[in-house]
Amino acid sequence: MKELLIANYNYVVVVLIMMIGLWGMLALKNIIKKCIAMAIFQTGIILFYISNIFI
Amino acid sequence: MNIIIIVLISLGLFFFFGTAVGMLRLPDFYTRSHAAGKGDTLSTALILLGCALFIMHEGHYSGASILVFLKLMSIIVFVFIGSPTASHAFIDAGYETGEKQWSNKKQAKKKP
Amino acid sequence: MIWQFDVILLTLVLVCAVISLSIRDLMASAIVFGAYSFLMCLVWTGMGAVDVAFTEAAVGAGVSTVFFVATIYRTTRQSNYKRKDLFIRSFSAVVVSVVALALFAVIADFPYWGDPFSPVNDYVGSYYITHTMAHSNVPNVVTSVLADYRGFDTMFETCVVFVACIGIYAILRRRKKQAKAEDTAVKHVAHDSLIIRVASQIMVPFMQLFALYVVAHGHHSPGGGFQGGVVLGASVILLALAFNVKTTLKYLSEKSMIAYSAIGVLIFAGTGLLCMFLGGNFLDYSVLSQILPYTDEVMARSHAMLIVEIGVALTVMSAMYGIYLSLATDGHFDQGL
Amino acid sequence: MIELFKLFGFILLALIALVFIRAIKGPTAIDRLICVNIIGTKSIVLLVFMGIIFKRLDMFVDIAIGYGLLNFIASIAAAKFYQHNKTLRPESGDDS
Repeated sequence: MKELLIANYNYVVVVLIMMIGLWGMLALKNIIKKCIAMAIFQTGIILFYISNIFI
Repeated sequence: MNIIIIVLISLGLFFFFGTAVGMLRLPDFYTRSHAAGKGDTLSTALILLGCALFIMHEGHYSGASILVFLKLMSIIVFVFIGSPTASHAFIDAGYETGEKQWSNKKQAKKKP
Repeated sequence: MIWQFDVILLTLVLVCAVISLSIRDLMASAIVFGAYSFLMCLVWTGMGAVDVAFTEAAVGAGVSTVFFVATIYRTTRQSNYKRKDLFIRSFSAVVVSVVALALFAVIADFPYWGDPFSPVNDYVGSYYITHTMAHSNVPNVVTSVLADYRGFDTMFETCVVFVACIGIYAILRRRKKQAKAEDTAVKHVAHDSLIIRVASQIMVPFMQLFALYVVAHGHHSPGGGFQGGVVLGASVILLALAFNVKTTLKYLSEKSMIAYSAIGVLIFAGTGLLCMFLGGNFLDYSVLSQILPYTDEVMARSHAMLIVEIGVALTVMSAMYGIYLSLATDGHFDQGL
Repeated sequence: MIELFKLFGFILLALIALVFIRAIKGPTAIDRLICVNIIGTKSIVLLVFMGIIFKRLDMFVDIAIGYGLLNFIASIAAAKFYQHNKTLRPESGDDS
């Protein structure tokens, strides 16, 4: 399990960033905070695309 | 030539180390931005100069490396114009919102 | 990517994201979000995705921080936290952790870090990489895919940018008679410091020159219509920041802003229609070789891509400018940030 | 020589983390603003280091110029905000 975590550390970070964004969008009441959370969620997804194809 | 590059970049890093420590240790907003504004621009200029020389040396002064050299010089010029102006804007904003200067409270208690 | 750099940068990015959402002061969270997108661009440049990094830097760090500041300037500064919020926060935390567990389980069978035989690299990608030079001798594959192979989608993305600008403009714009004197909690002290004004006078021409350079050389190195348009728009926003909004309106008036964004979309769709008139199908640039002087099929495609990039840059520049104006001046188009 | 630039990159990253601590701890928003400005200029330097390590600096230099300009604009916009809005610390004061 541990070496798996190190091997693709990138995907762990992708999931964490997306979860932070999702939590932000759900929990925070302030609209601007929700926009920031949405932007964080979006960068998480883009990070997922890029970390797939990196050679 | 390599020696010059190493000296330049380590000097730049040293100044940035000074800035970082200044940012952490200095007690007040004004002193911190004072440290940040100066140290930042100087260290960026030194390190970029070192990298530019390295590129010139690496590319044997060919046409392409001269172009990259000029672009790195333009970055230095932009940072030299931009960063102090930004620091001025920060301090001006700090002053506008009534940020108090730092007075050495420990001495004040001992004296009276 | 140097493995160690990547790990450190990603942990910094994670910390930045958490802080940005947890700070109560809206202004500070907008600023930390700027730092977040700067660090995120470093991660992407490290992974070789250079165009994406430039776009994220231009949009994330540069322009969206300005837009957040403009909105906070017009609304309250403080996101207050009441007792009953705790229930919503804990409930959504439970939901999010369930989703996170599901995703963590899936991580195991993602392609390993950087193996060339992962499904992503095998089928579609390799075709385009090998054939781009043959089709339209544009070295930068990203630009050729963006403008040529999927030109249709990019055209509609440009329309989306145009509609976004017009939408925000229509919502916020207030005609003279409706603009009743609302109590401005904010004291309008016209205190434009000279230093910022002089510095931006020096910086703005070089920025616009650099933006045109980014638009033009999109074929060979990172950049292209969108990034160049954002930097162009950001230079006009810098003008509006340094001087007050009235002087910038003289420089680039409200009507011309709308006209430019419309012209941009017109250029893009126009080249498409032009190809149809010349016998090819909608965005088939190779047909343009009949009118472009002494260009064969391949060169026509690269020239047409340049024209299309200019169209995109125009739309994006005026969209950024329009959105900033609508947000900062809250519709009156008189006293901005 | 390239190995040396990796070392420089590490030192730079460590120093950025140092400045980052001040960004987290900073009592008022303006301190964080200074830290973000420093991280912005230092990310230009880190970008040039990456360009050298990857030996494709002619591509990375264009982005570095872009970074420098945009960082300047974001800082000026955030700083000008305080010209009009006089409240430095939000009413409830403590930052969670």
